[in-house]
Order: sequence, then C-alpha cells, then structure tokens
Amino acid sequence: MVLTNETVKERLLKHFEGQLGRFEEPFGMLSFEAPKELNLKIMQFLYDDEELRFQFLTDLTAVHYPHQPGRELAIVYHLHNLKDNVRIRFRIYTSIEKPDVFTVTKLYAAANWMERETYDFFGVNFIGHPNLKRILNVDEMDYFPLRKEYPLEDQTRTDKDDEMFGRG
Amino acid sequence: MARPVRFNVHTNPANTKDHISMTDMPDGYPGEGFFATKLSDVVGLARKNSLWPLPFATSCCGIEFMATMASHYDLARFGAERLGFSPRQCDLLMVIGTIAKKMGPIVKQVYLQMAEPRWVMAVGACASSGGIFDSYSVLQGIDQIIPVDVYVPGCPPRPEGILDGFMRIQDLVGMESVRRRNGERYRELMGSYGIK
Amino acid sequence: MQALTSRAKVVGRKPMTFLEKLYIPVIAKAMGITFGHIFKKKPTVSYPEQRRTFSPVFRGVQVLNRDEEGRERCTACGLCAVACPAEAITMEAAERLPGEEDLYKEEKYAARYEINMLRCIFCGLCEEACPKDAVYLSETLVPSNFNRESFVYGKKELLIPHPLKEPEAYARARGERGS
Amino acid sequence: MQEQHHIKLPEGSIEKSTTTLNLGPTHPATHGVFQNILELDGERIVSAEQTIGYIHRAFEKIAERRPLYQITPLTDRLNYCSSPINNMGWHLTCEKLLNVKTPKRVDYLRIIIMELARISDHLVCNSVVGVDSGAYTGFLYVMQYRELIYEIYEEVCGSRLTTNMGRIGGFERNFSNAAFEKLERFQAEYPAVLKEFENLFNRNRIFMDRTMGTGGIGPERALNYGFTGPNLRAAGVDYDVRVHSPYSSYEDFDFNIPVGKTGDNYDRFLVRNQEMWESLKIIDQAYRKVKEFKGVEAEIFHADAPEYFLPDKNDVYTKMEALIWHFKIVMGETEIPPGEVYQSVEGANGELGFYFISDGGRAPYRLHFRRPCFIYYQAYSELTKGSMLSDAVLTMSSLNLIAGEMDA
Amino acid sequence: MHSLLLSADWGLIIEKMVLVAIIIGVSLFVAMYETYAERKVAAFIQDRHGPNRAGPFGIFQPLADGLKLFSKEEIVPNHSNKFLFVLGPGLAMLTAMMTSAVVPWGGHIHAFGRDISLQIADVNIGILYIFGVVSMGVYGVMIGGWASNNKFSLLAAIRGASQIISYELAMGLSLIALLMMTGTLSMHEIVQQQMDGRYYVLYQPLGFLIFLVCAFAECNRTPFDLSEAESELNFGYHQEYSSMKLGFYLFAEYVNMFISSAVMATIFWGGYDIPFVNDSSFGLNHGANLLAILQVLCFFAKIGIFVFFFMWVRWTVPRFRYDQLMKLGWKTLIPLAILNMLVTGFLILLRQNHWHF
Repeated sequence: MVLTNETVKERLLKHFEGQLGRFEEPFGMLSFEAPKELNLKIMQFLYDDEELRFQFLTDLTAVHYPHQPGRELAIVYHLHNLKDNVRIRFRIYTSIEKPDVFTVTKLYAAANWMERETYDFFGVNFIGHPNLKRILNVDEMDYFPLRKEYPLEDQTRTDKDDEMFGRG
Repeated sequence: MARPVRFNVHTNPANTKDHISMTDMPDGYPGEGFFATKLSDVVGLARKNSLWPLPFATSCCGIEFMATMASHYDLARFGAERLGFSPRQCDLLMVIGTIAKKMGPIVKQVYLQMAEPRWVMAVGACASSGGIFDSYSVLQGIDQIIPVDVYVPGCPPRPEGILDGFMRIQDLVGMESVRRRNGERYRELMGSYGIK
Repeated sequence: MQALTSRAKVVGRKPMTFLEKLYIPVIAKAMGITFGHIFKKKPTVSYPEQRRTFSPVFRGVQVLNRDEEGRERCTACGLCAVACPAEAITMEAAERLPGEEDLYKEEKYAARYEINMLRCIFCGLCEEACPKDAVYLSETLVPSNFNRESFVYGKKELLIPHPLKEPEAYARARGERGS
Repeated sequence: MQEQHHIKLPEGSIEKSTTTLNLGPTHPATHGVFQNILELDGERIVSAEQTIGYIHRAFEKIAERRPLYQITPLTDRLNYCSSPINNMGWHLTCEKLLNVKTPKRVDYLRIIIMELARISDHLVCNSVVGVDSGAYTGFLYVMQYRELIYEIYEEVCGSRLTTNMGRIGGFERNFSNAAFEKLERFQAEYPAVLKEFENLFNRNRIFMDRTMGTGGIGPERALNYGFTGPNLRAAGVDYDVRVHSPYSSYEDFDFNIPVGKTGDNYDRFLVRNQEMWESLKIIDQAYRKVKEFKGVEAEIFHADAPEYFLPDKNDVYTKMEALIWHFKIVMGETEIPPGEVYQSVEGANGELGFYFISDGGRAPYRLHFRRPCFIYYQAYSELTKGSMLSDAVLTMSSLNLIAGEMDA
Repeated sequence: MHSLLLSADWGLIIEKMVLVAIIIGVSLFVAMYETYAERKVAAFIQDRHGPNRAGPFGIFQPLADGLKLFSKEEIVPNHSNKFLFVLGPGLAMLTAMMTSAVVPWGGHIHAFGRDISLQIADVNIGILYIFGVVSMGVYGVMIGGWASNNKFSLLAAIRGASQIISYELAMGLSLIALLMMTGTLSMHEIVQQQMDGRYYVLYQPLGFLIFLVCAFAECNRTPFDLSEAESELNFGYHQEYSSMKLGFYLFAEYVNMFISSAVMATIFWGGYDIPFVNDSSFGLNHGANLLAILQVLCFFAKIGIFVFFFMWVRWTVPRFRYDQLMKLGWKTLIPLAILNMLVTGFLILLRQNHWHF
C-alpha cells in the first residue's frame, strides 16, 4: 500500500482528535500545526506507528515572527519516511517569553545539535535536552542573533569608517 | 555583449620600494659596515627561498591553497612545500579563509607561538576584510588582531593570486634587515597589537 | 535494513587474499605506479613565467568601459552597487556639464567609482547588473599588496585605456586571444 | 629565583588515568576548523567531545537581507568542495517557489555540472583520506583532474571554486565549445586516473588495515543520527535524494546506488570511489542527451521566465521592456509569492536541504539550510569511541567534514 | 708518558682525524642534499617540479634552509625542562653521526707513503657498535618529546621509543642468520667476504627484507613514521622545536637514512665492491688509488639507490597504525627472523657435514 498525504492526515486526525490544525500541502508536502505540548507525542506516534514510520528527522529549525504575540517562535520539524518516501512538516508555536519546548533527542539522536543550534539562534529552551548550550556562537554571547530584532552587522565594530570599505 | 577588453592594465601592483617602512633599516647603527649589509642580504636571500608556511586554512580558500600546493601550481618551486602545522617551525602564517570571532584568539595565539622572524599573509577576502560576511560573527579582517604583511584579494584567490602574494612576501623577506625585529618601530607595531 | 530502492549495488569489499596479506605485491604495484610518474610530463605551470590563459568569461578585476570615442559609459545608476553581495562598490553621481560631452556618454556620470578589491568576491553580478554596457570583469587578477588602501580601486585603475588617446595601452588591454 | 616546574599538573590529575588531548581547532587533520577534545587512555579514545562554530558566518541571517540572486554566492561557501551543487540546489528551491519550469537541456547541463562537482568533492575527500593515512602522492594525482573540473567551471562561469554558477531558470550563458571540449577530455582521461588511484589504495593491506573496522556505524544508528549521502550509504541504506525525490530530471538517468555493509571508513572510501564511477556514467548519459539537441534547441540555456531571468544584454541596451525587467530583477522587485518550500538535493555530503519561507518580500523571510555535515558530525564521538587516535583522524577525514558547511 | 707520546703512530692519528673530518663533512653534505633530493624525488613522483628557484634547479635550497634555520629565533617553551630540551636534538645528531665510524667506505688508498684504510675504525665488533649507537638514537626522540611538555610530543615520544625498541629486536635477529654465515662482526671483513660478487643478499633474501623493513622503522620513515605523523601528531616529538634545534632533528633523520643505507649496502650488497668486476685484478691493473676511488663511488651509488628507495616508499605507501605496527614487528618480523635463523643454521650444519645441494 502506498502511503499518501491523505492517509497520514487521516491517521493523525484520528489519533489526535481535534488538536491539530492548519493542514496544508504546499508544494506537495503535508504540513500541519500542533500545540507545543504535543510535539513529543506526535513525533512518537509518527515514529512508532506501523504505517507511518517517520523515522528520519530531516530538519529542525525555528522561525521568529515578532508580530504574532504569544506565538512568536515557530519550531518546524521536517520528517521523512524513507520507506514510502513521504515527507511531512509540522510546526509548533511558542511564546518568546517562555520558549519552553520538549526535546526530541530521545527519539532522534540527530536532533541534539539541531536543537542546540536552534537554541543558539533563537533561544528556544528545549526541556530535557542533555546538553543545551551554544554551539556555533561563543558561549559568552548574550543574545540570540537570528531573532528579527537583532541586526546582522556587528554593532561594536569600530572599523566601519569606511576607509576600509572604499567609502571614505 | 562581449567584453570590451581582456585585461585591466591599470591594476595597482605592489610596490616594494614604497613599502620600505615594513622592512625598515634600523637607525641608530651608524657603524653598520659592509659585512653587516651583506649578511643581511644573504640571510634575506636564504629566508626568502625557504619560507615554510603554516597554512591556517579554515574554509574555501584552503581548497584553493590545496590547488596551489598541487601539481599544477606547485608552491614547492619556491622552496615552500614543507608545510608545518606547528607554529614553532614556520616562518609564514598564511591565514586562509574566514576568521570568525570565535577563532580570533586562536589565530593570535598561533601567531604568538611562532618564532621570529615571522610574516603574515591574509589570503582571500574574508581574512583580509571579512568579504561578504559582514555579520555579527565574523572578524572584519585579521589585521584587527595581528599585523598583516601581505593581503591577497579574491574570494577565493586563484592559485596564481596566492603565488603572487607569496612572491610579495618573498620580496619583503628578501629586503628585510636582520636587525629589523629588534628595532623600535617593530616594537611599536607589535605594541599596537598588544604583543610584547 | 531492507533496501529502499532497486538500485542498490553493494561495493566490492572482498576479504584480503593471501597475496594481499603479504603486503609486498600490492606495495610493489603501487610503487610501480609512482615510479612511472617520474617520467610523466609535468603539468606544472611555472606561474610567474608561464601563465595559463583564462577563459573568455573569467572573473577578474573589473574594468569600466568607454565607447568607441573614448567616452565613459557609466551613468552612475547604482545597479552594480545594489547587486553587489559584498557591498564593495561605491559611487558618486554627477551631472555632465556642457563641454564635457567628449568625456561622458550620458548626462549623468560617476564622479567617483570605487571598488574595494579586498571585499570583492568576483562573483560577476555587477557585470550582469549593468544596463549600460559599462562595467565588465576582465581576465586580470588583482595583484596582492601590502596595505589595505591600495585595494580601493578608483576610476583611475578601473577605466579602460582611451581607445583614441592611448591606442597602445588600449591594444595591450584588448590583447589577442591565442597570443 | 622561581622554581621551575616541568609539568604543572592540575588538581586531581594524578589519580586520573586518562589524558585529555585537544585535537584542533588548528590541527592538520581537521580540514577546516573544529575541535575535538579527546579523552585518551594511552592511544585509545575513551570519549570525544566536538566543538564547532569556529567559522560560523551567519549565512541564515545574511540571507534574510539579500535578494534571491545574491544568495547564490552564499551557497557557494557552504560546501565549497562542490559549490555548483549548492548553487543548483538553491536555484531549484527558488524555481519551486516561483513555479519556473526549466527546459530539459538546462536540466541535463545542470546534471553534468552537479556530477562533476560530486566527483571533485569525493575526490578531495578520498584523496585526503589517503593523505591522512600518510600517502600524499595519490592526492596529487587526482588533484590534477580536479583542476580540469575547475577549468570546465571556469569556461562555464568564469571562476573556479566559488562558482556562483547558474541563475534562477538556467545558466547565465550557454556552455562554450571549450567547455564541452574540456568535458570530453575529462571523460576520456579521468577513468584511467581513478583506476590508478584505486590501485594505489583499495587493496593495499596497510590502508585496508587502517580503515577496515574503524569508525563503523550500523544502519539504524546512522539513520537515527540523520546520516545521509555516502556516509549513510556506506552503512547499507540505499537512500539517495536523486532517486527518492528526483530533481532536475534525474529520473531520466540510469545509475546505481553504491552501498556498503558496515559503515566503516573503508566502506565510506569504497562507496565514494564507486559513486565517482556512477557519476561518470551519469555524465556520459547526460552529455549524450545534451548533444542530441540540435539547432535552436541547442541554444536553450534558460527557462522562459522573463520575471526572474535577466534579459539578454543586447535587449537591455535597446529595448525598453527588457530594461524595465532588468531593473526590477536586479533591484529585487520582482514578485515573489509568499509560501514555504523545502527542496533538497543530493549534495556531495548528503541531503542538502533548503527550507525557504517567503513572506512576499524581496529577501527570504527565513532561509534554513539543512547542512548534512552539521547533522552527522554529532555522531563522531560515538564513531570514535574505543578506537585509536589514528583511527579518529581517519574517521574525521572519511566523514568528509567541511567546516564551512558545518558552521554555516 | 713521553715514550707513549713518541711511540704513538702520529701518522695514523692524523690520518684518522682527517678521515673523521671528511666523513662527517660528507655525511652532513649528503644529508643536506638528501633533503633536496627528497623534495625533488617527491616532486617528480608527484608530477611536480619541486624547488627550482634557489639557484639553478634549486640546488641551493638546502643552504637556504640551513641559513634560515640558523637565523631563526630559538624558542624554549616555558614549562619545559631546558636542559633536556636542548639535549634532545644534540643527542639525535650525535648518535646519527657516530654510526659512520665503522662503515668501510672503500678499500685502501696509497698516499704519502702510507696505506690508508678508508674506514675510521675497523673494530671487530662493528655491527655490535652500530646497534649500540643506533639504540641510543631513541633517546633523542624520547628526551625531545618529553622535554617539550606537549601532549602530542609526549605521545610521539612514546610511540617512537616503543617502535624503535621493538624493531631493533627483529633487526638484530635478522642479522644473526647473516652473522652465522660470515662468522665475523667486522664490517670490513664482511665486505671482503663479498668481494667475489656473491653478495649476502643472495643467501639471505629474507634476512635482508626484514632488515630493510626494520631500517625503515629505525629511521622513522613512512610507513613507520608514527612518531612524527603530521596528520595525527603534527610532527610529533619535534613539534615544539624551532630554529636549528629543529634543523638537527630533521638532519638527524637524513643522516640516519644515509647511514642505514650504508650499512645495508655494506652487509648485504657487498659494500664498496664494484659489481661484475674483479676488484683485486682491477686494482693490480689500474692502480690501487683508482680502484679505491671507484669503490667509493660505487659504494655511494649503492647508498644512493637505497636512499632513493627510502624516498620512493615514503611517497607511495600509507602509514601503519600504532597497534598494527607492533603486531607486524612482534608477530611477523620477529618470528620470521627466528625462522630465518633456524633455517640458516640448519643449512650451515648440513653444509658443514658435507651435504651438497
């Protein structure tokens, strides 16, 4: 039997009645939204279910939406069922004041660094992560650079006087 | 539309003569006689033909450095194939590739560990100026932390470019007085980087 | 793990044969290969003396174009600066004054046009962005230098030689392919 | 006079029976920069801890400020050993979002370039495994052919390593004859060199002893760690994006997926070598298909998408409409539909994914790169546990860790 | 006292002094040009040109390197033991140079009315002397590595020490079989026995092979260069050394290579014997001095071939891993050497009992 987006959707809806929303299929990839408390349960279900078997975590990242109060940070998971070659994406939202999300490292070893990276960039606090600390940036950094309010350029830079950039 | 010309004939070639300040002859040695200058020359000649580089390769430019080492361009022709990754043994620190702020202190430490006389070559746009990475995490040119002798532009520079930079370093080395490293100006230069 | 596709092909990972276990035959073979290379023609380009010819689309240092009468083509529209991912291009526009028609092609021109060659990544986007046939990349490499200032190339360095006033330099810049 | 201590031991280190060794950030075996803090018992590794981020360059942040075409040079610098694959991957992502259909000829040309890039990447990786095991010469033999690949790139786009090749919808120009000539030369000469390279290493007992049984990982663990690409295939899983979600007309090609059995260094080496052969096969097929296009068709090098593909320069100089398009595209003012798209390509290291969220602005709202290196490098401590220091070095090089890709 | 001074053969002392000076000079010169040769050989094997800027074909390259090393700053790391730190390279160099004392470089020269032997000391325990001195070489590595106070160096020192000690065993055992045949430990004698062109390599191919492998290990050359494996240990024991101390280490390696080639040529390949020529009759026909010169040249040619072989292997094969190296040494080479010994002994016994085969 070929696994299709519809089957996945049906199975998910059946298992998590009324708790999932915004099912879409942009460019053929099933994506939906879930409450953040459920992320681990959904993942576990997707992983274990005989039919679904989304056992490969392709990607995990976050997006910052400063204009959505209470739902500023979205954490996006991309999962892949290698056997039937189906990909799905789901996202959970959390507020920026208390960005606590359950970790999925127990399920996917790959999530370890991805979550660290997400923490490093966005400050998402993954509860239960074995080693949640900065990965790419220096440990002393006191902000989360990929949030929209932080500038790209280094503000402490003194050399931007332009002689160096040919604008003097 | 085809290009109007093939070459730019007005490039700014490095002028070693104008750049004598890097290689300054020590003042205050009035009695410097024939022998001392000749010694300088000979030592300069030796050093210049035996520059052992320390390739501090971090990213893309490192791959072009590989190409420079390989058969087609063969840096060994200049007597420089003995790559050392131990700073003690090398004369030329080639900083090849992006230096992030996290990496900065390490570059400096490597520089400090090198034995005098040492030279620094910033290879590629990132090492020289930050290149396209004008971002919070990238050092905008390694000359903020260590003195640089030669900049090689390009992202990454072609092997020809790296060789060209290498020859500029050779020019510098060949002209340098043996006593430069004891001179006042050199101490000042080091002092400006907080190096004693 | 069951196969996901029908295209899998297991790489040959045979156990060592007795001869291979003896080290010497395979090493001897390898040494034969390396010895053979001693007599091979060397591909080395002795750089400063010999130079490789670059492809006609090579991305080297930029040039600013002039038209056939030697007038500058750039109108300082700023597209190249916008397109530059490294933000290496700076320009300042000026209005052409009467009497300068033989200097500048259009009414507006770049009074200052600077490219910071240390920032430049030679991606060629400026050449692509130019709507006025004014900025091109050339087959020349930027020479390395001792200080940062010398890498800011202004109009003096970038403009191609005047085809009428400096015909020799112009011919040199044009160069003949295959020469 | 102050007393001279030979070695100052930290507190409690006398009782400690292991040594801590800092491998990196500037160690010859870490190609690029990352740090491994190894806990050694003699030569045997008890545990390893990786630190990365030494060349973190904030690609994702920079990408939020750049119009789409300016992101191409950024992708070059992800996995710089095979930048064209990243370029094409990025263009494919944009094309998916912008709904641009590329003509077959463009697809095939792309495939030629991508497979060349794969060869050059595997070649660097495998020859560097050789270098790290102490045999430098094979590296220089194959490097000469990487040089030839670079010359092909140079004919196509004008630069060697960071190619910035291709545009949304196609290439910036048609391939020149010189490019095809060099490609033919490559096809003719490379197999012999690859064979020679295999002769130098594949059955050499010293090399086999060094690589067999070290740094191994089973398929389940590999999948759990998010391995993709040659490293996953060496563990025996035949997952390949080119086959699973074909892009750029990969479905038209016949090639095998080399898989290993144990996922150790030797398998990785063999899988990469075999993939080079497969790539050569694909290039052969693609080139044959490209040659079938005749006349006007042989001039097609981009999709018919005036909104996104820069008009011909001659038109820009002469036609008003073209000039307007030109300005709009360069200024980044063409319409970009909002939406989110995930597109992955089989990068030389594995599944290179682009997760692109557009809000309709000129730059991506968020662009995330799924960097295969970054994801599987976390398995390094598991791979090296209990092996020798020398194995750790080889494992590192046979994983093909590219710092630029890892740190983004 | 007086009589002792008078009775001393001053001619002999001067002769030996000159010889020592020449041989040290020559070995240094050869070592210097070995570095050049290595770079050139590597380059040619790798399709490159190699150094060619310093002088014609780059022949002044070693001079430039030497002068540069001399004019570099000496760094003694803060936490190192200064005395040992300096001792290390000195010891390495010293032992490397000392070995050349017992190598017979050629026959005799007639000059100043004297019959001058081209060997510094024809001691009757030449081979033992070599073993004694060579085994001291390991101290250079060990002391240097330990004194540097660097973990990489320390690891390298341990690797180097255990490797050299293990391979010395196999080396010694492989020679015993040969010594059973020669019946002497004197290098000079051994060469004399081979003068008729029947080189010992023909009788002891396995012994030679083991010796060759061990020589590679003793010289720290690839595939046994574990103690300086640059991709693992980053030059290992001499990592912390700069300037001429580093030069000494590098030099010692090349001198070692030169000397072990000389030893191999001497005991297995007939030393200074000119192949396919009956040396004694040639000497009678053309004069002893010409013969001696040709012999020296021939000897150097043999050494040159070995040195080239060393380099050739260096640029071809990968490196062993530490445990595999030990396994090869203890589980393969030593049993083989013992087997070789037994077989040789057996055959010698048979021959002594007039068995003909």
